[in-house]
Amino acid sequence: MPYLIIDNRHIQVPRGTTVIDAAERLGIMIPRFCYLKVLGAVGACRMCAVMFEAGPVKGLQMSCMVQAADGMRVSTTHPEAVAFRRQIIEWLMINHPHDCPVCDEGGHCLLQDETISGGHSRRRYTGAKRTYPDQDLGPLVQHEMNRCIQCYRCVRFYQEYAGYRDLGVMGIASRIYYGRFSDGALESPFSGNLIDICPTGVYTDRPSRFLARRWDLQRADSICLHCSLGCNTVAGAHYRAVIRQESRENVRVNGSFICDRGRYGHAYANLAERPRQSRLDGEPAGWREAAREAAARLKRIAAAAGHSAIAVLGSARNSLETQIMLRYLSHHAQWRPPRFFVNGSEARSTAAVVARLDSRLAAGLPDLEEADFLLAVGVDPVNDAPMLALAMRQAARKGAKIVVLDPRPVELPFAFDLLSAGLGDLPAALAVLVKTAVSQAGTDGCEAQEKAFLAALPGRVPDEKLQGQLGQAGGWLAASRRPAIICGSAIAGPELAGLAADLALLLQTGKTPSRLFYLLPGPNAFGAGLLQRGSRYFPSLLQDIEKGGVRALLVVENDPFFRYPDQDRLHSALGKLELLMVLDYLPSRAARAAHIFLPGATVFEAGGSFINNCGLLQYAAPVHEGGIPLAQVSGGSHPPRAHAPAPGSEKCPSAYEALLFLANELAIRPPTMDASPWSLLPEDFPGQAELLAHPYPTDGLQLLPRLSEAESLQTPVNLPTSGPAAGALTVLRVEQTFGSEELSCYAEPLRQLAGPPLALLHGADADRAGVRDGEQLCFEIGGEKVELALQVTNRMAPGQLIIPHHYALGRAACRLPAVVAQAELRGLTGQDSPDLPQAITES
Amino acid sequence: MKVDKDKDEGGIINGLLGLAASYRVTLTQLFRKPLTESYPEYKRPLPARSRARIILTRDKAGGERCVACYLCSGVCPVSCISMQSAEREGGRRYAAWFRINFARCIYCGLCEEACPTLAIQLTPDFEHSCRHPLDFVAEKEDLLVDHGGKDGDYDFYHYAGVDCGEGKGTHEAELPPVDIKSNLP
Amino acid sequence: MDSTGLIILLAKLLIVLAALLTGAAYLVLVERKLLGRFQLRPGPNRVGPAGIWQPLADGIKLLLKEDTVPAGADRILFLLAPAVVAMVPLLLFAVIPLGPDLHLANRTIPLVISDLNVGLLYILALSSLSVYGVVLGGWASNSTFSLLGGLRGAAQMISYELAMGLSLVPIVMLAGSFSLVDIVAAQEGFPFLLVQPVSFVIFLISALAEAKRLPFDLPEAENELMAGYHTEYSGMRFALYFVGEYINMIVLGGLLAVFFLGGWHGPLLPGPLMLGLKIIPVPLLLIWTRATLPRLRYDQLMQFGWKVLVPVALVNIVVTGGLILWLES
Amino acid sequence: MLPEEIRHRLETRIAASAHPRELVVDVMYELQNHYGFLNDVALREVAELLQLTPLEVEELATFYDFIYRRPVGRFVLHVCDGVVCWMFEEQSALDYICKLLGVAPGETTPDGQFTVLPTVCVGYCDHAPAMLINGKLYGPLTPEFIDRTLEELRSISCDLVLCR
Amino acid sequence: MTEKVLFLNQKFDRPATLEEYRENGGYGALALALEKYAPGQVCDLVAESGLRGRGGAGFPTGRKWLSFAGRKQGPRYVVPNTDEMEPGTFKDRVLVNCDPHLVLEGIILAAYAIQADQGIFFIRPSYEQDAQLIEGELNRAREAGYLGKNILGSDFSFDIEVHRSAGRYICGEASAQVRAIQGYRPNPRKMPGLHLTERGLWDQPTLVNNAETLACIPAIVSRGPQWFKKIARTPSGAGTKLFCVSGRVVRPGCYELPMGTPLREIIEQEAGGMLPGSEFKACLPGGASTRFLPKKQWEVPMDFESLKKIGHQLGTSSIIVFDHNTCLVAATINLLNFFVRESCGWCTPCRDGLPFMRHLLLEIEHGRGKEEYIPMLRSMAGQMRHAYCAFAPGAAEPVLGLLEYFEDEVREHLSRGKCPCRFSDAGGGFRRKQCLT
Repeated sequence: MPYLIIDNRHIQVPRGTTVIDAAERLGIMIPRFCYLKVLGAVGACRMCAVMFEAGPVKGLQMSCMVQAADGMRVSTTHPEAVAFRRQIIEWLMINHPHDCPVCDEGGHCLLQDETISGGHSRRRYTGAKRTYPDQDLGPLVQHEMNRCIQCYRCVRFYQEYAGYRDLGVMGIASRIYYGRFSDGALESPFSGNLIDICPTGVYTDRPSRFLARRWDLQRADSICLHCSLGCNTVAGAHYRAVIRQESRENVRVNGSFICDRGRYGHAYANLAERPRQSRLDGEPAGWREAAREAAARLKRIAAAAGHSAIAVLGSARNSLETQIMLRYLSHHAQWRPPRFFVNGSEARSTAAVVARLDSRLAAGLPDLEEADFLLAVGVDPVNDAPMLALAMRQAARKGAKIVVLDPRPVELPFAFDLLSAGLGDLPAALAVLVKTAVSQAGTDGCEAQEKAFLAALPGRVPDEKLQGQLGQAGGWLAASRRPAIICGSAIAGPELAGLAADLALLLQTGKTPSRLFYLLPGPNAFGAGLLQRGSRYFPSLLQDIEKGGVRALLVVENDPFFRYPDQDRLHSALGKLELLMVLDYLPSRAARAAHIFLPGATVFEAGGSFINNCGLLQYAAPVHEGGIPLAQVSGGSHPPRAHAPAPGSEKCPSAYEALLFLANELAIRPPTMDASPWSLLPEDFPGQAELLAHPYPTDGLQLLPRLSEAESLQTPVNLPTSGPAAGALTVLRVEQTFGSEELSCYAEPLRQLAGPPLALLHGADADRAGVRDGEQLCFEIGGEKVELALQVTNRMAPGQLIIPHHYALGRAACRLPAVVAQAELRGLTGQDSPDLPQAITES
Repeated sequence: MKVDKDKDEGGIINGLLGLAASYRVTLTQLFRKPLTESYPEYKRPLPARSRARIILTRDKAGGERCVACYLCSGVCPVSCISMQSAEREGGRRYAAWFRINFARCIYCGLCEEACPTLAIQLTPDFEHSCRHPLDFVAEKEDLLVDHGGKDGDYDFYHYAGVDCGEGKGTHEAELPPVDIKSNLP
Repeated sequence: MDSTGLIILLAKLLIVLAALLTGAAYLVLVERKLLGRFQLRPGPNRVGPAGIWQPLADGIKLLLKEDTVPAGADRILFLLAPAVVAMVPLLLFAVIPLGPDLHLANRTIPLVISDLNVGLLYILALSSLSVYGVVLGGWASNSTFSLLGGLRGAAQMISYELAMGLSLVPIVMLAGSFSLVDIVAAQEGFPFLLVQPVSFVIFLISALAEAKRLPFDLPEAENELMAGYHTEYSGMRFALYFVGEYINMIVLGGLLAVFFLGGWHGPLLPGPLMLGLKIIPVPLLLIWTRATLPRLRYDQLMQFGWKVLVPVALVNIVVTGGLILWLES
Repeated sequence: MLPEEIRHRLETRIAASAHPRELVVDVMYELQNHYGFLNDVALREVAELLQLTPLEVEELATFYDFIYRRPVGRFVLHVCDGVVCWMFEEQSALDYICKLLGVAPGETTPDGQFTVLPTVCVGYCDHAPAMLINGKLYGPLTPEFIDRTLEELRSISCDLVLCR
Repeated sequence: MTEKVLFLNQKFDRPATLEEYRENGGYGALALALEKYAPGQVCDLVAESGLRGRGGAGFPTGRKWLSFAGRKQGPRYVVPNTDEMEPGTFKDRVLVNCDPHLVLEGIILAAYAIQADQGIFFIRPSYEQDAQLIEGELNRAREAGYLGKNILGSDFSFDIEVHRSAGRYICGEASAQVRAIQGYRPNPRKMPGLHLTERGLWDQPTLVNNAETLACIPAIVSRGPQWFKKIARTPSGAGTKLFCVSGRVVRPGCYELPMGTPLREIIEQEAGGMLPGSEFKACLPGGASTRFLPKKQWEVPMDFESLKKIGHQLGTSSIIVFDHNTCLVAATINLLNFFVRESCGWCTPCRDGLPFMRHLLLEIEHGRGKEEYIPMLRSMAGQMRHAYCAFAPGAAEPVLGLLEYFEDEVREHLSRGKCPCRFSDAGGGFRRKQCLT
C-alpha cells in the first residue's frame, strides 16, 4: 500500500493506483482529457501534468502515467505544472471552433470547464483554424469533427473497450480524424457512450440535438427498464418530455456505460399517441370517475360470482411497489393471486431462477469481468442484454476463454467459441460440458449425492461435432480458476436455469469458485418471481376466463397481446370478460380493448424500485411531473400563454397510487396510514426487515432468498436430448438489440437501426427447403401473411427457424408459438405435409 | 455613547449653526427653478445603451441572429426568458419559439451581456404599458426587428466554425477542410 | 342647552371639521408641492391647473381602492386602529379657542367648541390615546414590519409625551389655569414665547416626535420597515392614517399658537384669522424640516428624549417656578 | 477486381503468417501497385484479405505517406524538402518541377505520367538536392538534370517500379 | 590512417560481396561466439566495450541486452532499425550499401546474445533499392548456413525477414516501430513501468537496435571489447562512428572516424572544408533534432559526453553545415515543417504545439513578428520536453539552439520587419536566399 503526499495531504492507496486516481480520492481533480479510469492511461493529452517533488520519480510528469509509490511528494499547484497545463490548453484551443453557443455539449463540456478554470481567455495564435468534414454516424450520434481535441478517448472506448471496429482514427499529425470509413450508422450498440466520453462536443446526442441545455434539464437518478440488468442512468426531462438519458456510474452494476437501447429507449414516455385520458366503456371520463366505477363493478362481480372471479395480471415491468400492492390487494380482496407473466415458459424460468439463485453463486456484471472462463448458455448477449456483452468483452480482454452454447448465430465483439446446439439439446449439451469438466478436474471432496447427480447426467449428445466441442470446452472449464456460467431465460425453459445452478454448485464443491449469472425477461422479473409464488400462470387463467370462472381481469402495465402466441384465442377470451380493466402508459392493444382504462405514469414520472437479474433492488427516482410534452401542446410554435392545464394533461397517478385508490374504494385499508409499500411486504420476502428500516437504499440492496443446502442439486436429471422429430423446425422467437423490446421499440431512432426483420435458417435446412439467402418468404398463419427476408447462415444450429420479436411484425408474428414441434407446425400453416417447403412458401 | 461624545465636540452652538446652515441650504433650493423635464410633452433622447425593451436583432443578410443557446435564459435572474431551440434546414440552430415575459423582466441587461451572437439587445424604448399582464408576454415575432441594432456588422456564424450549408472552412480565419486521403505528406 | 345653542354648536363643528379636513387635504398637496420644489421638481401638476385637484383625485382613488385585511390579522382592531388615529387630532381641536366671544343677536357665542376647564389635561390625555392607533394598527396587521413600526411608535410617543407634558407645566403656572381660553386670555399682553422660549422649543420638538414626522419618523422608516405600522393598510383606511397625520400638523400649529403665540390675540385682524395666520407657519416649518433633516438613529432618538428634553423641561419648571415666586414675593 | 494470381499469392502469404496483420503494409503496396493507387475498392480488398474492417486499413493507409489514397501518375516524384536539400535549392527544385510539368504539388500531369509530391528527407543528403522517383534516388538536382531525367522517364515504356 | 570497423570492406562503387566479406574475416565472430561464448557472455562483451546506441539516444547497448536475462519465455525478436528518416542522416544507407553482411552478422550475434528467434529488418520506403539488396544477401547468407535452422551446426536457429515500411519518421521510434511491424498505427505507446524488452512485438521481449550499432558487434566479439573501446580518441567514447556530413561543404558524405574526432577536423579535413564562397556559420551536430552549434564551439570532440557537456547532443552524428548566407530562422522553419508534418498526432505538444511554434517563426520570418514571440517560443520549446516521446523534444532543439546562439538574428527579423536575406542565383543553378549582412 503506497503512502504518498499530494498537495501536502497524506494518502495511502492500493498498489497499482495511478497518482491521478490517488489525487481524486483526496478530492483533488487533476485536469485531464485522455484519461478515463475505465479506459486506463495513455498519456496522450499531457493535461494531467503535476510536479513530483520527492520520491522515486522526479520533475514534471503526467499523473496518469505514474503509479503511486512510497515517499512520493506531489504538487498539483506547482507553478511549472500550472504553466504547462495552461500551455496545453492553449495548444488545444488553437483549432477549436468558436461555437459553444450552438454546441450541445456547452454547459457540461470538460474542455469548456478546463479552459475557463485554467484561465485561458486570450487567443495568441493568429493563424487560421483547421476544419474537417463531418460524417453521418447514424440516428444516434451527431459528428462535429471541428471541435475535436484528439484525446483518443472515443477510439479507445470504441475499439479497445467495446470491441467494435468501424470507428477509428485516421490521418496523421494535426490532421488526425476520428470517424468511420464512410458515412453510415455506427455498428456498436454502445455508441451512445461516445457522447458521454467525449470531453467536448465531437459526438453529441442526436435525438435530443438542440433541444435543451444540461442546466435546464430536470435530472434524476433512474434505472434502465429495457432489460433485466438494471443499469443505472440519469434521465433528463425538459418541457415535460424526457429527452436524454445518460449513464450513471455504479461499480456494482453497469460500471460507467450503458447500451444504446437503454440510452435511447425512453421515447415511449413522450409518445404523442400515449394514452393520457381515462376511458369508461370507450368514452373519455375523469380519472376518479373511472376508478370509482371500476371499484363498483368489481364489487358487483365479486358479489355476483364470488371473489375468485376476479384475476389480476401484473408484469415484469411493474415497479416492485406496484407488484407488492397487486399482491396485497388481491390477497385481501380474496381475488386470485396475481400473475406477472403472459408467457408460461418465462414464468417458470423466472420461478426457477428465483428459487435457485443464492448469494453463494450470484455474480454481478463486474464479477463476470473478472472471470477467466465464461460459459454462456441460451444467451445472445448483444441482443438480449447488450451490457452483458460489454462485461464479457472485458473478461475476454483480460484473457478469459469464452464459450457460448446457443442455437442462434451469436455475434460478439470479441473472440469466442460458439457451440451451436438446438434449443432442445441445450440442457443436455450443458450437462455434457460440465460433466466433462468436473470429471477432468477430479471429483475429490464430492459427497455421494453429488457423485450420484454427476453420474446421472447424460454423457453424450447426438451431434458428434458438438460432442467434440463440448469436450474441448469442458477441458477449458476444468482448467479455469474463476469460471462463471451465464444462463438466459429468453428462449430456454426452466430446466436450463435449474441445471445451470446445479452445475455452478457442483463446480463450487469441486473447489472452483464458480459464479452464476442469469438473464431474466424484464426489468423487475425478479420481483415478479419473488411475488408470484403460489400463483399459476397466465395460460391457465385464460382457460378459466373461457370457462367463465373468471369474469373480471385487472391488467396493470402489461399487454398480453404483445407476446401471447395465440392472438385469436386471447382476443375471444378477453371478449368474454365482464370487466377488462387496464392500467398502462403504453398505447397497447389491451389498452384499446379495455372496458375501463386508466392512464398510468412511467418510471420517469412515478419512480419506483426494481430488482435486477442479480437480485439487487434499486430505486429509480421520479424525474419530472409528466403531462403532455410542451412540443405536442404547442405543435412546434410557441406554447400557449395561459396557465390552464391542457386537456388530458392532468398528472397521472402511478400504478401504485391507482391501486391504493382502488383498495380504499374497496374498503381494504393498508395497515399504516402512510401506506409505505414496504409495510405491505409479505413476511417471507427476503430483505423485508432491512427494507422497512431503510426504505430506499441509495446504493441498492441485495435481495436474495436464503437457500438451504438441501435445496441444491434438485433438477430432475432425465433431460431431453433431442428436439422435435427430424424434418421439423423449432421456431425460435428471439430478442433483437433494437426493435423487439416492449418499451424501446417505440423509439424512432432505434427502429431505424433495427432495420427490417429477418428470418434465419441453417444452410442445410434452406437447401432442403430449396430457399436461398435474401429471398423474401411469406408465412401464412391463420390467414394472415407475414413477409420476412430470409438469411441463411451456417453459424446457427440446424433445425431451427429464428424470427425476431419485431415491432414491424405486428400481431401476426406474435402468433408463432415459441417452440413448435412438427405437428404443431403443420397445424400452424394449415397444411398437412410435414415437409419444410409447405411450411415456408415463397412469396 | 462614544459616538455622541465625539459628535458633541463642536458644542451646542456649532450644532445649532450647522442646523441653521442646512435649513438655509434647503430654503435656497426652494426658490430655484425646477429641473424637471415634463415627460410626455418633452422626450429626452436616451443613450443607445439605455436598458429598456428587449429586441432580437438580425444579421446583415437578414437572418435571425439568435442561435437559441439558452445563455440568456440561463443568466436571467428572474427567469423571464424561455425558448426552444431547433435546427433549421442547412444545420443552423435557431429558436423555434422565444418568449420574454416583460412583466417579470427587470431590465438588468444580463441577457445582453451573455448573448454570444449579439442577438438579444436592450433598447432605450421604455414606453410600453398594458392593461393585462399576459399582454406583456412577448413572442419571437414581437421581439424580432429587421436591423442589427448595436454592432450590426457582427455575424456569429462567420466565426463559429460550424457548417450551415456554406461548407466547412469557408468562414473567417478557417483553413479548407482537411482531406485525410490527400497524397501530400 | 337650548336648540339654538345646539344648532350653533353643530354649525361650529361643521365649520371646524370642514376647515380641518380641507386644510389637511390641501396640506398634503402643499407638502408634495413644497417638497418637490425643495428637490428642484415641480411637484404634482397634472390634475387641474398646478395640480390643485390632486387631493380630490387622491381621495377618489383611495376611496375606490380595495379595502384589504391581511390573513391572520385581528380583524376588529385592524379596522378600528386607523379611526383612532384620525379621530384624536379632530377631537383635540375641540378645546382650541378660535377667537374672542362673538356677540350676535344678544347671544354670546364663544368661538371655541368647548371651553373645558381642564382643556390642557384633555389635550395630554387625547394625545396619549393616539398611541393606541399606532400600536394597535401595528399589532393587528399580523406583519413583522407593522409590529416593529407599532413598537417603535409606542416607545417614541410615550417617551416624548413626557417631555411635552413637562414643557406645558410652566405655561399652566404662568396662566394659572388649565383652560385653554384662560391661557389665551393670559397672553393678552405678551405671548408666552417671550417668557418661555425653552418650553416652546421643547414642545415643538416633542410635538414633532408625537406627529412621527421627520426627523422622528422611525415608526414608518421606509427603507427599513416598508411603511411601519400601516404597511398592511390599503384604500381609505390607509388614507385615514394620513388624514390623522395632517390634521395633527394643523392641530399642532393651533396648540403652539395657543400656548406660546398668544392664540387669537393680534393686531388688526379678527381672532380666527389671526389664529389661522399663526397656525399656518407651523406645518410649513414641519415640511421644511422634513426636506432638511435626516432621520435619527433609534438610540439617538431615545437618548435625546430622555437625557436632554426631559431634564431640560424639569429644570425649566424649577426655574420658572423660582422666578414666579421671586416675582411674586 | 484483383487478378486471381495476385489474390492467390497474397492469400498464401497471409495463410502462412503467424500474425496476418503484420502483412498489411505489404498487401497495401501490392494492391497499390496493381491499381496504381489504393482506391476504395482496393482498400476494401485489403480489408477482406486480412479480415480487417475497411476502417482499420484506412487508419493505416492515411497514416503513411507512401500509400496513395488519391490517383497518382505513372511516376511519383517525391521531391525532398529536408533541410539539406532546402539549403541548396530553397524550394526551387520543387517549384521548377511544378512549373515544368504545369502542376501544383500533389497534382498529376494531365497525361497521367507524373505526380509531384514534396517529401521529407529521402536520405540522399550527400547528393542534395535530391528526389525519389518510384523508389529510385536522383541527385544532385539541377535544372538540366531534371529536364534530362524527366525526358528519359517519359521515353521508358515499362514501369520503373521499385516502391510506390 | 585510423582503424576501420565498419567500412573495412568499402568498395565505393558497389557493396562488398559475401566472399569479400568472408575474406576479411567475416562471420568469424559468429563462429567464435557460437563456439566459445554463451549468450550471456556476448552481452557482457558488448557491455564491456562501452558501445552506445547509434540511433540517436545513445543508450548503452550492453545494458539493454543484459535486461533480457530472466524475461518471459516464448519467441523473442530482434528489430534492426534502418528507418533513419531524420533530415541529414544517411549513414545506414551507406553502411548497408557498403557491407551488408557486416550488418547481418551483427544482427545474428545480437539474436544469439538475447536468444531471439526472429529478426525483422525494418526499412524505410525510400531505401527500396537497399531492401532488395538485403533480401538478396539474406538468401546468400541462408545458403551459406549463417541463417535458418541450426546456424553453423549449433543448436541456435534464427532467421531474418525484411519489413518494408510505408514512410513516416515516427516509425523510427522503437515502440512505434514495433507497432508498425504488427500492423497497427505506429504511435509510440508506453505502458507505465513496462519496456519493449519485456513486452514488445506480439507482447514478447523485443530488441530494437540501430543497424550501425549492430554492425559494431562482430568487431567487438572478434577483436575484443578493449580494443574496440580504445579506438576512440576520447576516453568517454568507444569505437568508431559514421559521421554524415552534408550541407555546404566540398565533399558531403559519410565518414567513419573514431569517436571523439573534433568537429572542425571532420568538416575541414574529411569533408574538404566549406564550399568556395561559403563561411561556416553553424551546424547541426547530430541531425535535425539537435541544436545549432555555432563556430565558437566547433573544436568540440564528437562523442556523447563531450557534446553533452557543452549543451549539445551527438544524436545520429549527422553534421549539417550551414553557411553564412543561410537564414537560420528559415532553416528552423524548414526543420519544424518537417516535424509538424511527421508528428504522429498522439500527444498535444507535438501535434498542436509544433504548428504553433512554426506559425510564430513564420510570422517572424515574414516580418510580422512581435517582441513577445521570442519568450513565447522559448517557453513553448521548453515545454516540449514533457511530450510523450522524444520526437517533440527533438523538434524543439533547433528552436532552442536558434534562440540560444542566434537570438540576434531573430531580433534582426523583428527590427527590420522582414527577413534580412534576399534571393540570388547560387548553388546548383537554383535561386537561393542570401543574407545581406
